[in-house]
Amino acid sequence: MRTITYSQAIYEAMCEEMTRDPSVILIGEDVGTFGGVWGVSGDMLKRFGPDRVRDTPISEIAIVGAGLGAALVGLRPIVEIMFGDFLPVAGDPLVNQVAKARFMSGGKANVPLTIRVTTGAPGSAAAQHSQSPEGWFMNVPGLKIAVPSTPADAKGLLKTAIRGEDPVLFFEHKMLYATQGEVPDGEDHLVPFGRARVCRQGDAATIIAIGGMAPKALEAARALAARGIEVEVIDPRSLVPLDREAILASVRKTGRVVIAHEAHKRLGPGAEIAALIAEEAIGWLDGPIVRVAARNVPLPYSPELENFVLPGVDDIVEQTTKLVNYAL
Amino acid sequence: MRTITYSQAIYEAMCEEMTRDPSVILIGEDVGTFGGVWGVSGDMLKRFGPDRVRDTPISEIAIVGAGLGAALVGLRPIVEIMFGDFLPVAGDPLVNQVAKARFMSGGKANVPLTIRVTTGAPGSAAAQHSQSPEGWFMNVPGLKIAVPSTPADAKGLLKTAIRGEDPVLFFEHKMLYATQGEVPDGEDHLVPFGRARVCRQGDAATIIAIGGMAPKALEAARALAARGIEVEVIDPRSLVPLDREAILASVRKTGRVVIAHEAHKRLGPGAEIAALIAEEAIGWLDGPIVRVAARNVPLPYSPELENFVLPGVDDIVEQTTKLVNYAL
Amino acid sequence: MKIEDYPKEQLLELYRQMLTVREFELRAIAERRAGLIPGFIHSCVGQEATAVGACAALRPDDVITSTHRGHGHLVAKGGLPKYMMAELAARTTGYCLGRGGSLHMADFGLGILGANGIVGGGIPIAVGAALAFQIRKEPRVALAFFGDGATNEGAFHEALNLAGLWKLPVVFFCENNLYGEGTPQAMQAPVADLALRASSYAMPGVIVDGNDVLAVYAATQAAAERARTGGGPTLVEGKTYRQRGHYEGDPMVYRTKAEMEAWKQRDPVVNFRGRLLAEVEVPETDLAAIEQAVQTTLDQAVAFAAASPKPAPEAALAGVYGDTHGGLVF
Amino acid sequence: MKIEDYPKEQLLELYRQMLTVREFELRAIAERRAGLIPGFIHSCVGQEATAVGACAALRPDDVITSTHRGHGHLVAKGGLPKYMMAELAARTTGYCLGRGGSLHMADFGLGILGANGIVGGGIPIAVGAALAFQIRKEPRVALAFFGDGATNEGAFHEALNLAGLWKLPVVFFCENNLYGEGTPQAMQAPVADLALRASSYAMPGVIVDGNDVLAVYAATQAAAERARTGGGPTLVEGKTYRQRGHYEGDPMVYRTKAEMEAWKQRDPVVNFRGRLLAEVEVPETDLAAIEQAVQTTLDQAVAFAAASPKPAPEAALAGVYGDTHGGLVF
Ligand SMILES: Cc1ncc(C[n+]2csc(CCOP(=O)(O)OP(=O)(O)O)c2C)c(N)n1
Ligand SMILES: Cc1ncc(C[n+]2csc(CCOP(=O)(O)OP(=O)(O)O)c2C)c(N)n1
Ligand SMILES: [Mg+2]
Ligand SMILES: [Mg+2]
Repeated sequence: MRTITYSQAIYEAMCEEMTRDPSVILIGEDVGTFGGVWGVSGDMLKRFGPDRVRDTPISEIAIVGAGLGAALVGLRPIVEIMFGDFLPVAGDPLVNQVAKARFMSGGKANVPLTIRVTTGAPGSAAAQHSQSPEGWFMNVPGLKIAVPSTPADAKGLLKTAIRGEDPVLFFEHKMLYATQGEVPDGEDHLVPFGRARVCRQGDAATIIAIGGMAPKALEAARALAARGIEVEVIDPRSLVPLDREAILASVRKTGRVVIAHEAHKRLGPGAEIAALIAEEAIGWLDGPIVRVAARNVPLPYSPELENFVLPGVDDIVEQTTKLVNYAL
Repeated sequence: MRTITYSQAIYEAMCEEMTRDPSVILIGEDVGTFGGVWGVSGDMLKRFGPDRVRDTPISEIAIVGAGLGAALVGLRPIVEIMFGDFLPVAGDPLVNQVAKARFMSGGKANVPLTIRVTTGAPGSAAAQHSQSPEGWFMNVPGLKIAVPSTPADAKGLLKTAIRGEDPVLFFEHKMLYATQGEVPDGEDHLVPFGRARVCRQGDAATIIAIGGMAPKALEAARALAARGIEVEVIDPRSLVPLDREAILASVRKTGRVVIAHEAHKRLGPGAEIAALIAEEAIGWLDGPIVRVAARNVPLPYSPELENFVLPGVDDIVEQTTKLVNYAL
Repeated sequence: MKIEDYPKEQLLELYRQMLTVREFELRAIAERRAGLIPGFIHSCVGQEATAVGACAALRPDDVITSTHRGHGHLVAKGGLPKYMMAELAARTTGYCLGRGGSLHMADFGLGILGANGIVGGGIPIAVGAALAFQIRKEPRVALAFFGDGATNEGAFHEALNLAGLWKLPVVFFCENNLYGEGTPQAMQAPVADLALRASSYAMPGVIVDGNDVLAVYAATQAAAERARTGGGPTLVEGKTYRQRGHYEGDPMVYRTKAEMEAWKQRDPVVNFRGRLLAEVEVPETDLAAIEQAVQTTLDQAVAFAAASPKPAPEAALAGVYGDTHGGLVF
Repeated sequence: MKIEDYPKEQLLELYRQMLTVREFELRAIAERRAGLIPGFIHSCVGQEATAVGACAALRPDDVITSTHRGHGHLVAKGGLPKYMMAELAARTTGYCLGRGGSLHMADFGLGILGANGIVGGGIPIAVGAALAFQIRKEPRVALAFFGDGATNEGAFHEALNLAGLWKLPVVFFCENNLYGEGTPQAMQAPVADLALRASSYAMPGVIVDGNDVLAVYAATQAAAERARTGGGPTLVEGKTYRQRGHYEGDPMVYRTKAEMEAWKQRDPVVNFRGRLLAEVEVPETDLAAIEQAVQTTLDQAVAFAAASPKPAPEAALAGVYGDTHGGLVF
């Protein structure tokens, strides 16, 4: 085990897989000379050369579409889209091409394509650079969606994505890049999709926290513990597939659920989790299913406004406390 | 009151508003000479001339983006996107421009832009021409979303959209175009957004049915009534804003909920409705919140496969019957 | 190269393919009316020469991306009518097991990366395949078919720019049939020669008579050769005409009988047949034999489709993902 | 037109505006470091002549769309530094009430339809405004600013095609500063002169020295005139250079000191000042007075921003929609 950053974990996953398999390439805006706008690809251009690490023009449709074409003839491209906010620029290739290529062809197309994309509000970046689009493509069958919250998960899930045969939207939270964590040694540290991580055990309530909200949920859990409330914290790690069993098992144990994500509340990914629980475990619930999420307004520039719109540790603590004291 | 088709209702709404207000225009692919691929705009080119009814190139980004620009300087454009499946082609203008222009400018931009778009599976049109994207933009604050299911609602909601100051995604279900219904007379038949319609009263369960599923839910209700089960059927008419009060009131009355939509189940619009109920009315529920929706696979071409994937009257009947017999 | 300089077998093969395309379309239309085929058909009747001429310039391991009007491209790249017809009939023996239909037929073994229901959708995909060929240093070429209308989509622009920039081995083949649905090309773009758009991407733009299969072949051949030898992409524009409606059932209010008649005179299949008889003196019997064989192929294709099983409903759930991570429900 | 043929007041006004842009940027950068400004800044230092020259050719009721590098465009179109600075400082007195910040400043009264955080995002918007002007038969023009990098986006292509097709009154102004973030223009497109892309849309393409405010003015003036009189759109490319990082803090590993030095010699503000002194013999005192006035304006702008209130948190909930349908919660 070594302690490295989330950013380093992603870098290592890419480098190790590129070393292991010559069919892995990286393309995207400023991934080469610049080393990635978020610094993640660093010296990869030097290490792997301009054939396999390519700076592209500002052409998101072409980047994603070309990623698909390359995948269809046997490469395993990693495509970087700088901000999740720009995914809609490549809306058609994502929704109508990448997601559906396998199914439409009768299962014959192989689409080993990993789309790395940043998510979350980095602070006063305003409405077009702060969104959390994790849920935008959950209604589009054919895509897998990963939302790592730790360096170990980032590395292991990314390797699973790159080695897998399906298109993956891989969401990297901007505010997690600098966070540290232990990562297992070895080139085969793989984290499977659809297997949630129970970050903390407890029985007063279940907090299901996505991406950047996972560390905040843990912080909230510690604050709650100080008040004698022991909550379970679950990080789903992937939204598609979703670990239904782990979520339902915890709900059956605690009877109370808080779902936390940075995406807007209305039809954010938490809506699906809430609906799943309301469909599969209604009899186990001892209170409402609570969602702690961004308010339903675009992300504002002003720090005061932004802070008001985004969910925080306090919101989780407050909502969970209320829920634990709720009587049906 | 006259009995007209859904298609005619939309045509009339457009014509009346264009006659009433010279700032209303219609642009889109084949809306002019062809009269609309779905035949909705018919002779509007002849009636209003090529300045105000414009055939466009196949350029969805430009069409939606130009609609926004025209709206910002005072027109009230109606933009037609032929298939909802093509909305992602115009993903950026929709998500990052149209939806956010008002907020980002401090509330100063006026965006009276109506985007008419078809939805639903017309039968063996396969994965790129059969989708129901009503939910895809619910997580994007700033857009309003209308899902009319009757001629009266189609006409009245469209007029509200055109006269309003905000961008509206107006979903017209392809299989409803030929359906008939009574429409109130007069040019000021307006149906407000955010006001659900109780299509049928009952107390055994509440069926919340969106767009094309509303008539199917009524059919199911009749079948259920024949078995002695009287259900309430609610058509939300708009998803953003959503009539929370009407939905919650019905749930409090019946204690049992089925949500029906043609969109895929996973994070379809029903997930938000389920989550809302689970958050606001959990104590009133006498059973799970059931969603009847398309399965989580792309829409297949084969009629047998498609039929299996899409939700039908039978599914509503079956799920509702099960729910009514459910004991917590 | 003049017609008489081509090997006779090659000429006959071009004729056979064009005829197969033509007859496939007509048969599919008839079978749709008869109820065998459930979905829409966008026929390429009148555009056989672009499909066949372009694909004749490709090698078996080259790849194409196609369009909503793609049956001709498929046949020309080696697609078998029986699997195509079975797909149109939504059978398990079809190219996509009945899941795709007309708009999504693909055969990766034949280098057919897929028809496409999205106008312009296939262009970036071809560019990506070409990128893979370049990176792996394979002497392979990708060819993207698309219509005149598609050149007004953002995808066209971005894809051509990327290919021009990276000198990728792609041929961009624009079938300019003068209409996008009911809208004339002149109402879609302020330039009539779409080949000139190549200059924005520092690649050559070539115009050919899209109803002359040999002209199409020669132009595509040169472009493919250039691509294969590192010279980068080319935009080829074949001027042609769609003889039938945008889709079967299209009332065609947007064009005149006279225009349609004039283009019928330029029918690529009929005229090529005429040239074979007149200019290279192919015996009528050789052509008749081909015509007979094509009919047989199509009879068999229809019979194969009709006799093939319809998919079991639950089959819809398969084939969405390659990895299910231990059988998870998605 | 030679410099001596311009009215002296006009020349001084151009200088005043360019200097205001320059000093606004430097002050904003300083205030960001000092903590007044929370967000990122993409400064347009070095690109003052394109912003000022282009907007000088517009009338007050003409409109512009701008970019992530838009402060200069705003000032040039009449935006007031104090409201801009207040917006950067996220105050209620800012152009967007603190909700938009640098990337989203707009003033519809001044015809500023908005900066934009999406590369290429503003181009179709300008086209739409021009469409409205055409339909209403108003003699107004829309001008879209965008960078070299933006010309590789699909939005650029679709928007120019629509404008060329419909002969809309738009000027497309490309500020080619040789880079898109850290990627040189030559690694983004296979053509160095982006003006040549105009031919794809049947519109003229014009190249000007983007560091010469008078050249920019003249070219834009001609294009705007043409647009206003029904002649349709023009693509103007101003060759210029971004003197600072893509954003403040950019390590700039992608370019050499020598290149930056060379372009510093072509500084649009410094050189124009020199020409005013040398070629039209403006007295140094006139310039000093302007320089003093600009400093005062900016001192006042900063003071105004700093003294303005921060928004109340709940203000975030307002201004998403125009109609709330009876106060509904969305
Ligand atoms: C993105 C998108 N927009 C619109 C359509 C609807 N549509 C299908 S075919 C077509 C016309 C295409 O014209 P062209 O590219 O010239 O091809 P042709 O049909 O003439 O072969 C249109 C508008 C679509 N399928 N995809
Ligand atoms: C659609 C989209 N892709 C990528 C970005 C990230 N980005 C912001 S500015 C920029 C470079 C733009 O280059 P150019 O158009 O030349 O303008 P310049 O910055 O040089 O003024 C990039 C890639 C973005 N904001 N939007
Ligand atoms: Mg065409
Ligand atoms: Mg630039």
